[in-house]
Amino acid sequence: MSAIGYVYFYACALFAVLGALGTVGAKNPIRGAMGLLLMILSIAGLFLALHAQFLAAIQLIVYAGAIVVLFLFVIMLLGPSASTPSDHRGRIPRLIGAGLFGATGLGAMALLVSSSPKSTIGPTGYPSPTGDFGSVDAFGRIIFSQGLVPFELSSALLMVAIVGAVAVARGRHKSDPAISGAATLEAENVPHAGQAPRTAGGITREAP
Amino acid sequence: MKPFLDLFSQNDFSLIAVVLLMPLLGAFVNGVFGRRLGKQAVRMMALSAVGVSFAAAIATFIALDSAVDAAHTAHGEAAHTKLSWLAWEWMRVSGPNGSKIAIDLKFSVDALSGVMMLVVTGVGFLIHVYASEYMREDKGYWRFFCYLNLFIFSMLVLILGDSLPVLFVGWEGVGLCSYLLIGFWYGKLPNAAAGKKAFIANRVGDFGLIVAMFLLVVYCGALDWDGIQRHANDLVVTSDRPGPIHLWPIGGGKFEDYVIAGIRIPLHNLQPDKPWTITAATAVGLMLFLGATGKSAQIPLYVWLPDAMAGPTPVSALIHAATMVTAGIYLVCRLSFVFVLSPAAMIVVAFTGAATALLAATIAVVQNDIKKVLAYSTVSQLGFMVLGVGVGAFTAGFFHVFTHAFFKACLFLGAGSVIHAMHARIHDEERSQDMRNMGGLRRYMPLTYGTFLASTLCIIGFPGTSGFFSKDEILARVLIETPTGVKLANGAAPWQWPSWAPWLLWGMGVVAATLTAFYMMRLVFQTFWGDFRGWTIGRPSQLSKSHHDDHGHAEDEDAEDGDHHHHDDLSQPGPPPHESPRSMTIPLLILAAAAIVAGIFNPAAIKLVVSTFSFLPLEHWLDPVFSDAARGITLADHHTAHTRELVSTFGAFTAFAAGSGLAYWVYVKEKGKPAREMMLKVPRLYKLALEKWRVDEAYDKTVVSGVDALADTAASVDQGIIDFVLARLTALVVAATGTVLRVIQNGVVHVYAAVMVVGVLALGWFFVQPHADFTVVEQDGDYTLQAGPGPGYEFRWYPDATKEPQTKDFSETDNLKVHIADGKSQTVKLEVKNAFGRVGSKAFTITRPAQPAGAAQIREQ
Amino acid sequence: MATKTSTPALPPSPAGRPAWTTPLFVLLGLVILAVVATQLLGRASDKDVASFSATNAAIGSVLPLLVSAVVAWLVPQGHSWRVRLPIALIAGLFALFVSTMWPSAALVETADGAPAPEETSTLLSWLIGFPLAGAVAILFLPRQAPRLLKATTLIVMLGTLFAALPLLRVDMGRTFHFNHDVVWIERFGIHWHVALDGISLWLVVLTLFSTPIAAYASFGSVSTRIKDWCFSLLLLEAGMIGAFVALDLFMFYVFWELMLIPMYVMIGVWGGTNRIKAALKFFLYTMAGSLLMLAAILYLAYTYGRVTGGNASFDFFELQRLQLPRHVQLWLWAGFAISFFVKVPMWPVHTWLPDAHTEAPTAGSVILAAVMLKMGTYGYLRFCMGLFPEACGELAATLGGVAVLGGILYGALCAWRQDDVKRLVAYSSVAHLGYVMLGLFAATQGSIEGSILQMINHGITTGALFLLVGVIYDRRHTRMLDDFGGLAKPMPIYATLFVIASMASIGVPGLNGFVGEFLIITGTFSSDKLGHVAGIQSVGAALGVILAALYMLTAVQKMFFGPVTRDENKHLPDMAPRELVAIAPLVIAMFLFGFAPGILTDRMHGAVERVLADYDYRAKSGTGGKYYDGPIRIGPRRPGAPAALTSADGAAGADEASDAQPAGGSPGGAPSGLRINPHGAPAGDPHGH
Amino acid sequence: MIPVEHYVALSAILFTIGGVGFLVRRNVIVALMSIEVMLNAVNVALVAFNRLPTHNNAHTGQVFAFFIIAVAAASVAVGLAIVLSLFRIRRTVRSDEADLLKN
Repeated sequence: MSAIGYVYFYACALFAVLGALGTVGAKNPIRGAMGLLLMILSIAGLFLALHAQFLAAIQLIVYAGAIVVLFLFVIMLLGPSASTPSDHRGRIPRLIGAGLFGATGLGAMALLVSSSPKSTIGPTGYPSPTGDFGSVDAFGRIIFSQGLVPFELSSALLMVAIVGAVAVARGRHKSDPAISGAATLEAENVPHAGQAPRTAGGITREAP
Repeated sequence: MKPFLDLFSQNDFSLIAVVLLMPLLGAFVNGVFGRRLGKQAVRMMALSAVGVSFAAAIATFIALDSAVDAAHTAHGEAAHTKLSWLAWEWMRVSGPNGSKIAIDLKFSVDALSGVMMLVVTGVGFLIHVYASEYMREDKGYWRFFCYLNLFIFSMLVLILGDSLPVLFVGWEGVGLCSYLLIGFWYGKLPNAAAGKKAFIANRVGDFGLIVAMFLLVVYCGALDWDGIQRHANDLVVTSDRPGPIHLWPIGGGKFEDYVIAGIRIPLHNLQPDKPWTITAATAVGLMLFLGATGKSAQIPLYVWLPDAMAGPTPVSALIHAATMVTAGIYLVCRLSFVFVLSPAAMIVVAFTGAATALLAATIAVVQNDIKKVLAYSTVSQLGFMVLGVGVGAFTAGFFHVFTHAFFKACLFLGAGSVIHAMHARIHDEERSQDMRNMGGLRRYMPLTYGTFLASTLCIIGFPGTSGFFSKDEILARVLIETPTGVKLANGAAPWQWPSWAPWLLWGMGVVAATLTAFYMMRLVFQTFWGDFRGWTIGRPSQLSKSHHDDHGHAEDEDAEDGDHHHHDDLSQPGPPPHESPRSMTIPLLILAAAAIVAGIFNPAAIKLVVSTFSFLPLEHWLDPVFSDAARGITLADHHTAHTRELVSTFGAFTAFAAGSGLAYWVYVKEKGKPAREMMLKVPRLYKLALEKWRVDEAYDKTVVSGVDALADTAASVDQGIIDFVLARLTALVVAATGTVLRVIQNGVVHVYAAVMVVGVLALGWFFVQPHADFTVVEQDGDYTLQAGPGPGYEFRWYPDATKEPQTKDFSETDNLKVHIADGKSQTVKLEVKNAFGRVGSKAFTITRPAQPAGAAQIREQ
Repeated sequence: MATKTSTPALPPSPAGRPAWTTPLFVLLGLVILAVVATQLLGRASDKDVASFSATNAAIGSVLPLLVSAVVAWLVPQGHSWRVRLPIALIAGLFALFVSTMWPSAALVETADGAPAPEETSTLLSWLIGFPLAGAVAILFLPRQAPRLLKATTLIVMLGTLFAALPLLRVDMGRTFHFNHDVVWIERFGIHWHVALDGISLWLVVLTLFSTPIAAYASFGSVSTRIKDWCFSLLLLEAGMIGAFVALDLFMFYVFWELMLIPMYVMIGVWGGTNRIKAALKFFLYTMAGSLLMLAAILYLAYTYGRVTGGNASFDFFELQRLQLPRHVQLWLWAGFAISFFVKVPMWPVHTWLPDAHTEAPTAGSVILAAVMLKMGTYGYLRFCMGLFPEACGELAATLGGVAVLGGILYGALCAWRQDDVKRLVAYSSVAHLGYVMLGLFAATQGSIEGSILQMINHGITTGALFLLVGVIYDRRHTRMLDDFGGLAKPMPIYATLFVIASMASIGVPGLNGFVGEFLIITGTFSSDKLGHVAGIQSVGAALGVILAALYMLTAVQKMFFGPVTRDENKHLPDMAPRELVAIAPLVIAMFLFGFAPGILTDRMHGAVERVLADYDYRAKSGTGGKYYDGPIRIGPRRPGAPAALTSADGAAGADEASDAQPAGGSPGGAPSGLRINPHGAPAGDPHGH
Repeated sequence: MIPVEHYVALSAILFTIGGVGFLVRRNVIVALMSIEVMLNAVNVALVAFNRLPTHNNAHTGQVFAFFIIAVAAASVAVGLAIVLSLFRIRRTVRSDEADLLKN
């Protein structure tokens, strides 16, 4: 049991890391999306091991079923433009930031492992959870009792996100969205042009 | 009369209010409604206001007289008596040591102010009568009488005020009226400028008055006359606080070397071995006198008075000759008990007076403008008065104020009458007042001539006239009286006059008197004797009527500027100059008569002839007022005094005789030839005198341009440095910083993310590190140390840092109580471990001072 | 600008109007009768006090009506009822004001006998609320109805003024009155705490008095965006009143900033040609200062919470109890003082003032000069001297030098060099407020009273001057001295009023400017807070009176006297009815407070005594300043502080439960027995250990 | 049983990979995916901690993770909409070209 558990964990972990690396490293975004899918599946597996069956299901449905598909959909929509050639602009600060970030992450991990109380790590493991821990029943009880307000709020959030996404993606004008959208933004960059009628009111006072 | 006066008690004598408020009412009515009232009503209002005021003043004076008599019988000797009326408390100022001094709007009449009150209302009334005719054609008639009434009101406030601040109200009020009246024809810029000059010169004097007031507040703790008199001796206190006044180092401070950035600035060199001090009495005296020089036109502030003649002539007579300008002398007399405390201040007063008398006389000798001559003669006579009060002869000085009011008013009004006549043909102001265009007027204007001559005789000291008695009295007193002050509190005597000072003063006075006789007679001879030089006199029938009629002062308000410069064609014959109407001549007659006979109030010179003579009403009347001042004046012994009086009287008489004789010789016998020869001989000296010794120009070059330069500097510093540094430079710095920072804002999201990482890193480091801190609360030696909270913190306390911790392990206990005995100190240490297992520590040394109530001192190690 | 009313020359018929002479002599007779009557009455009063006070009361009630009637009759014919009625009303109000406020023993006696007038504790909150509500109401009115907007604004302002009348009926004494204390934000110890003492009383009255005048005058010249203008005015009034009565530092800060915004808008929208720059300068200067103050306030409140172990508190009286060591106190003092100095403005942070004044519309200048500058001096008096007396004492001598040299003398010299009348008046403000600050630094009874008086008087005088400059600006659209000259000819009434205002500004005794300056100068000389430089500083301040005459008279001469040099100026219309009505109360006040400053000072004696007792208690050792030395701790309450809601005495006992408890006391029940016996609470040292 | 530290270590590694990816890649789509990786890493840690016996079978961590998934879905929806919008304006999905704020 224990050995299988370890093997299962490490396999999932390995796939998750590989998937993550693929997501981040792939030149082609399609491959990146595939990497993401791999990682998500692996994590869903880990959730199962952690007695989070409902969450694993949600992970599959929402992430694999919706988000990755949405990514793919957009990548397809953009076609060849979706993959960008690399250039050197801003590369150095980016690399420095990335290096710092990586160092921090790894450092934090090292610190955590070194300072965590040794007593909690042991071969004995945790007792199995009682009852229907992690099941839809248990989860639903919590969501609809204690977590009702955040849950309803999250639905509102999703609603807003949908509306926002539609509004943003639709562009400003129905006719020729691409050009007019750009034109509007350019126009806004011209100082004061938009305010002309308002300041005129203030100036009129000077007229004798 | 008696039952009427019985209505008023001595301490609530509200008849004074009538005296005061009538002119104010007149001013108000004329000022607000005058434009619509018409000249008749304005005239009636103005005259009745001053007239009623005069009548009330007489009633007040009678009441005062009876009160003085009553006091005399009560005390057996003449006592200082006054009638007072309190309006309300005006304000309360801070005195020394946190005391409060109430300043009341209180008015009082005593012997001194009673006489002044009569003079002001009486002469004022006559001049109102005169002016009502003189100004008949002026469009600003109502405005003129509004100002004139307001002036009478202010002057009465000045005289009747029972304290220095109330006097100051009147003081400024007359200054304001003077400003308005000098600039009465404001359409002309020189008039407005002269008004401004007068106001500002007076303002310089006011500065002195304000300084004197706050000195008196602190040293005497009072500002009303009685209070100052009571505490006058505090002004010469030298020992305790507030002590004498430190001129250097300022206020008695101490200079110590100042070290800045290692550079030592040796300020101690500025520290004198012995601080330079003057007594408060000297300071107060000098400051009060600065005020007096402003109002009474003494050196150095006399320059405004000649310019002030730009105003209408009645104004010159009333304000700039008879009343307002004597305010300074009145002030010195009023506070005589302060002045006598300081011989040093007195010598400044005396020499200023003598120098002014002499300087103004030298200028008057060469002037050609009739009003200018009179103006400088006023300055010179004021100098005599100041000289009189400066040597401690307050009665004599004041007597000259009294007589001068009559004859100088009469002279100015006479001059006005002459100008009025000249205006028939010559409309140019400057030329109509030029004596060279006059001559022989005694034939055409006999009344004017007679009164003018009478007053001239007074001013030059013709024996028997009022001017003779008053001026002679001053000169004699210069030799007899010397201010010696009172002993200082530490027993030392104050600084004393040098022995030559009286003789020098006397000499200056006599020379000035000689010059006075000369220039006044020159004025009379040139104006009234000889032949008329203004224009050819022809038959009246040859003349168009219009020429004659519009001699009204063309300065009427609505006339366009320059409109009134008729091109006077003087080659054409014109009618002879005419005598002025009755309402102008009657005041002249009254004033001239008064001028002649006013001498009987104090004919001290008769004593020389009749040694038993003792009819000196004014001296006796004023005696109680000046009795307190007498202690600071030393009189020569009887014999010496008699001799010196004789010498002085002889000198004065010689001065009169020599001056007028010379004038007769030069201007009548030789028809002015010697004068012209002199003019050619010393042209530069003549020119210098004609240009008034160029004092105005010297002031312009020094004081005025100095302040000017200062103001220019201030204005450019304000714009160029302060505004630049604070506004523009900071804006520049902000803009520059913005330019630099904008480089970072390149709009690339990744760069922002990278920067965010750095921030997160710093925050992360902060949270990973433990932060040990605690606050200390003390209660009678029990110190409670409360540790500050943090994520996952555990604590370990060391009540004494050098010893073992309180508990071996870290625990949740976040506070510690320790007790420290008096005068002991202890170091407390705290160790903190956080969730990451890192440990930080902090130590404090708590010291409890020995005294029981003292607070604990905490020093961070 | 139709001025058919005043100047047109009624050619005075040579014979005059005999009908008029009768009233004149009736007047003459009346005065004599009055004098005799008071004499007889005065006699009677010695015997029978009761009858005298009854007479007094009768006179008090009839007098205003009488005065109104007489003044209405006196206003020269040719003015329409639009001038007569308001001026008569104003005169009646003043008469009422004087008869109630006159510092008379008889009146005090009746006040003592009768039950003390009821104090509505919420009155001050209402006074803030009225204009605020008015401002909100303005938002709902149609933009197209300017008359309605103007009328609403004026009605709200005058309503607030009348609502404030009960403030005057209370004998102020040493304590605070109309105390209203409600918990606002409990978590941070922020209260809505307003109260009034003899110092803030007059500043509130000044605000209430000058804002309607400014508003009324502005309605003649502001023609664009009336709605926004009215809104700004009302908001500004609310902010100013709030800042003067707030005793919670948070609240004070809120109002302090609140009044900044409308003024910024007023300058920026309705100002002159460089308005944007001036508005920005004004805003940045003030903001920079007030942020420092905010930091200091937050530190104080936080420290209070830390020291007491309870909640933070922003209450002035609570924070006053903090005893701070030198290094802390100096920093906090600097935070407050810089903010106030910018507002005053003191040298060298004064340069925003000329720009702001020059560019601001007339009403903006009036309010800025009359009230907003006083915010700085008031703040220094209340908060700096109240919270950090030792620091104030230590720096008083130095700052006094700055006030004299940088304010009084430098300001006057700069004023002399200005070509723009508004700039000139602005610099004269710098000089006048130099006097105020000097009086505060000197910190004697007389000098502080003089300072408060000078604040009021400067508000009246400079307000009037700005109004008058606005009058000529509306006609000529220039303010340059060189563009005028000889204006006395076409505009005699205007010239007269301007000269009166100038004389008041110069400090001619008899007008209001003198009294304050005199009190300040004498107080400065007798002060022991300024060390050995007190003498030279008071001499310097006295020198200022010369310079004041110099710059004001130069301006007057250039504007009004001499020939009319420009054709545009030849036929300028004289004062319009609106302008006359706006300026009349100010001119009346100039004379009134010149001769009877007791009306004002009578109510402030007690409050100034209290402030001085608090101040002297800690700073009495003179220039060195005897600082408390040790960790920050809390002292006992000062006497005269109204019982605040904060139960700080309990909190000082470090009870941990104060988090759970609503900081002591109940928010609803504002203590009713707040009125502390005005004669109690002696000035003694309460710490006497 | 696997110690929770292992999960945390995995979470940290995934999080770091995601973070580095976000910083290095300029393709906005990939950056979004990196964010998803980071969110998933957090989820792993939360769910793992939820298994600790100290939590007494409470579902706090799991519920938290559930909400994170919801939020992630929302952010992806909006983010991809922005990507489309950006593409319309600039014809690119490169984040360093999206510097409209700069001007």
